Amino acid sequence: MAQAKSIDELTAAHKQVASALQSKFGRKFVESSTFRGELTYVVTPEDWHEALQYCRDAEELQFDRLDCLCGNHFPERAEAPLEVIANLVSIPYTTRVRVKTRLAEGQALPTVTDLWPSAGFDERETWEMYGIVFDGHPNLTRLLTVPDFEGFPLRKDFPLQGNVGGRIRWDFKGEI
Amino acid sequence: MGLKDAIKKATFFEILQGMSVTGKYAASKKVTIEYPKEKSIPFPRFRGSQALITNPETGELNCDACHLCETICPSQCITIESSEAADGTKSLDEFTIDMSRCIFCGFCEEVCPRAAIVMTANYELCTYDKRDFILTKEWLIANQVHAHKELKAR
Amino acid sequence: MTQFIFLIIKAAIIFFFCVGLAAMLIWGERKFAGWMQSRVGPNYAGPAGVLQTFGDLAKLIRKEDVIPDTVDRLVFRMAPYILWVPAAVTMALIPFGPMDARIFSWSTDLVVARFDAGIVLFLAMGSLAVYGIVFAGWSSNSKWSLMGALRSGAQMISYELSMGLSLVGVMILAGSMNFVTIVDYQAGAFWHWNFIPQIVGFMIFFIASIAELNRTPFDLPEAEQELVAGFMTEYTGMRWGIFMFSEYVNMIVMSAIMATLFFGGWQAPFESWNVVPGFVWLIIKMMFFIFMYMWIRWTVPRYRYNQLMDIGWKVMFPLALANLAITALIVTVK
Amino acid sequence: MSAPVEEHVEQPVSRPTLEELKERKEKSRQRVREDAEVLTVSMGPHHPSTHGVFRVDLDLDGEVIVATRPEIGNLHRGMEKLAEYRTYHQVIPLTDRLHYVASFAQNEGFCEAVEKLMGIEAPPRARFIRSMGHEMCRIANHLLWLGIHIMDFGAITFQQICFREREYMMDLWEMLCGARLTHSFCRIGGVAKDIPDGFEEKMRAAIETIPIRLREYDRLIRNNRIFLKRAKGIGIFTSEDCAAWRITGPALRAAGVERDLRKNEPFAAYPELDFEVAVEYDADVYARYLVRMREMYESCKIIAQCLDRMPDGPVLAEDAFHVIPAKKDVMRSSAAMIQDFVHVFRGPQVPPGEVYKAVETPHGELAFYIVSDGGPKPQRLRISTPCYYHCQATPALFEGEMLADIVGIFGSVDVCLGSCDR
Repeated sequence: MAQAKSIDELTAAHKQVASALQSKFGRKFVESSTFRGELTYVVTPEDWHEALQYCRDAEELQFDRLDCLCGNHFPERAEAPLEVIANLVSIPYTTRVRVKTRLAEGQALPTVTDLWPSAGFDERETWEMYGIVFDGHPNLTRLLTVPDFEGFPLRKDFPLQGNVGGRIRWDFKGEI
Repeated sequence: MGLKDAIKKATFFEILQGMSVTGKYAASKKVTIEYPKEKSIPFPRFRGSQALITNPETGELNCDACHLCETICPSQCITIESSEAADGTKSLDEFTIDMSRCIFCGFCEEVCPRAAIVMTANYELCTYDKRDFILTKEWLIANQVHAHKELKAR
Repeated sequence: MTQFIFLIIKAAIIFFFCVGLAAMLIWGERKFAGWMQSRVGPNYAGPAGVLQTFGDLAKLIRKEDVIPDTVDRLVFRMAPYILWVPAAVTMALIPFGPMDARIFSWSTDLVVARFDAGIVLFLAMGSLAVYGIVFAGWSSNSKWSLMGALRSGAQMISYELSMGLSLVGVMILAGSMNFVTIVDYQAGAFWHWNFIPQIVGFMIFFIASIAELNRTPFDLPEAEQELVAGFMTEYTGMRWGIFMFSEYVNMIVMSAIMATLFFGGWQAPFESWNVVPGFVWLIIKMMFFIFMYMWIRWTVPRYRYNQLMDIGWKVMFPLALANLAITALIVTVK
Repeated sequence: MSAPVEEHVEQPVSRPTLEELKERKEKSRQRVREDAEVLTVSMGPHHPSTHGVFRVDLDLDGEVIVATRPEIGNLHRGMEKLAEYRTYHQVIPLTDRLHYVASFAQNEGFCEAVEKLMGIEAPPRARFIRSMGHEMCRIANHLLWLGIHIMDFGAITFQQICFREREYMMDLWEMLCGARLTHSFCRIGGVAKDIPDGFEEKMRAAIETIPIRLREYDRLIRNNRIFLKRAKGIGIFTSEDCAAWRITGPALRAAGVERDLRKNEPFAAYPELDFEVAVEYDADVYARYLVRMREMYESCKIIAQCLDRMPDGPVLAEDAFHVIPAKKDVMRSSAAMIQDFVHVFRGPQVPPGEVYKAVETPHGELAFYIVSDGGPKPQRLRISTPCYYHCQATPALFEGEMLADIVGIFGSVDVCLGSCDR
């Protein structure tokens, strides 16, 4: 099991990231963990935009690219079943960090499209798949499914098979 | 731009160079094969349609109806019906593969502990009727003539 | 009266020659393209696939002729014919043998129309052909088709000009606009042909003719990759077939004009080779240019719209003018 | 004229600064007139140059693009939802269907991510086979890309002859794993099969032929004045834009950023291989073309190294808890057979946790975000594909360019809609 220990270890660059983030946000982090050499921080929805902006702009972090923004659904967590996860990449330092926030049903989250334009599709997809509303998003509409799809397909209570949502109305005449 | 470049430009040098390449290909040997007349021979690992293998000596199916292939199949195209004799030995009643669902990943062959189901070299699977895509046990047993040589030896 | 009968016969021969050759060229181009792409090309219909065009023809005629609801029906139906009739008319100007040739006991000119303003008629007919494309694009009532038509119009205007100017050099040398006179001027061996003094004019004419024919690298009105076949997007069945066909008729005409004006027409490269009939030499020269058109088409990419305009106005037009001025100067000094 | 192998003369590399590039970009984009009469056309989903079923609404002023609205999802198959109902092993064929031109690269990305989650490592021979397969995918993908890209500019023959060379790789894949496109060759903890007999000779013949053919392509297109005119100075996308829109892969390297996950976050056998990262500095379509051409030469070298340095040994890790044993072991030993049954009916034992693993696929950085709750199936699998973001960047890429150029620009970032829509 010696091998398993070493793969959880942080690299030097990531240690620096961890200390920088801890010193700035230390108390505001709801939770922080490392697993397989990856840093994960959980922030409150109120701190979401601020934390990501700091990650992008801070001189010693420079997470200049949003690699992936996605949602997740934990039905067993009653008070905050939804989660939004942002994976950031720093091209100059080649480091990665993961920032999460937990949301209650129906709780809105500020958009980060003003920081990274690439968050546009990601947030649209997160909205369509989980029903998480992003405040200030320029065009929060269905992206991958048909425009009149009903339900949020990636939630755990949405069945894999069957005819619940996504029926196709042939008389549909939306704006094209 | 030097004189050399100017001459090259005026004489369409690089376009003529390109035309020499296409012209060379026009004169060289063609690489295509005319499919219905001649057929490509698949390599020995080719994953074509499945076959059920029988024991050449006894003529019995290798299959034990263990349902491994049915379980691993990512597109759930295999259906197995088995029955149990009085002494507990299982036998295969019906073995169906829905070819319109099969994605030829080869997992069924890979997990099979008896080499009972194999992927063959048979790649000509077009039909005019959707119902022909449901491959029955008999079809699959007959299909073992297409099985790769090295598998037949095993 | 005999002359009239001869005229009818000659016209019929020229017409069917054009149609037949175009049919062969469709097969030829596909075969040649196949070879260049390391494949065999059409080879099922007939020996080596020569009957491929006729197979296509049978298929196209049997196909349903779809006319979309919103098109301008009259113009939509007219457009394919407008495209290829002018081209066929131009073919009448091409001399394919000596004048006053003796056939048994009669004597006739081996040209359909011995027309004094031949080059002008050719240019006029060339400009008419673009109406076919513009009509097709406009009447289709589709944005992509319309863009193809617009491009075609703009392209025609900018290339017709340098094309006409490049021919003026030939006119000055021969002192005539009659195709027959121009061919006679080039009599003798191949060093008397016009392409030697008029090499610049020939290059300009060749490039402009590619643009006139809408072939790669100037096939902007069609541009499969951008406009999805442009002006003929909405056409189906035989109407589409006529567009395809007229492209090849146009190609035959252009190559015939080029052979006549710059390469001595029906004359053999050496005088002693004149035992071979004139039309054979003409066909050989035409086939060479058609072959070049095909070869270029299957080798090079396509220009962009504004680059095409740049080349037309900033390179070809001044060059054609300069060529004209120099030719005029030399002829005057002589 | 028999195979004149001539080294093309390397032009002196100019390295424009970011400011210069921005200025060039500003200059190359045409400004839209105030009183522009806008014509809206719908390009796609069945437009031949959208490389799949991408749809984009274009507002045109004449031939200049005023605004674009990309629409994706015509090929959406709900892969992330499907993955939540499958064991980790069964997800592998799904990843084939992402970018079906380079399936093995996706297989490998997923398996690397799962291995990272499980904390296991593939044996060295398997890692070399993975690197080799990855480069085979890169060659196949870039050849396809090259043909289609030049065809976008109008030269049709090129596509056919690129397909001819791609056939080498297709044949080799068929020999190696039995499929030509959807390989499903990678396994958690290794690869499915060892290299067959006769493979190495064929492979060496292929990687000797392909560079010769690439030089022939150079003669055919590289200096062609029309191609240069069409490709140089259009679609300029600086490194800043690339970061903002998450443009990765060759398009990022063409903007002068030396970021290649094969070097930066090595996976498979890349730490043990010597290769150069192809970087260009002009950030235009031509620079992307050059990057991909150079990558193909590099790939041939990497494959040769892999064949030379490949160690002996097993191709699947021997790990009873995580790895489905190889077929021949199952036939031979009862322990392996039990392991086989357990894995098929129950699935592997995975620790709870979450990992994010990115690999450098031929078209960009592909990342898998896997959340595990300790069960045999992923709780959440997010596939962060490069094409998804490349499609998203179309407004920034297209605006101010001309209609004829956007097919070339869209092709130059290499988009596959299977990967985009998932």
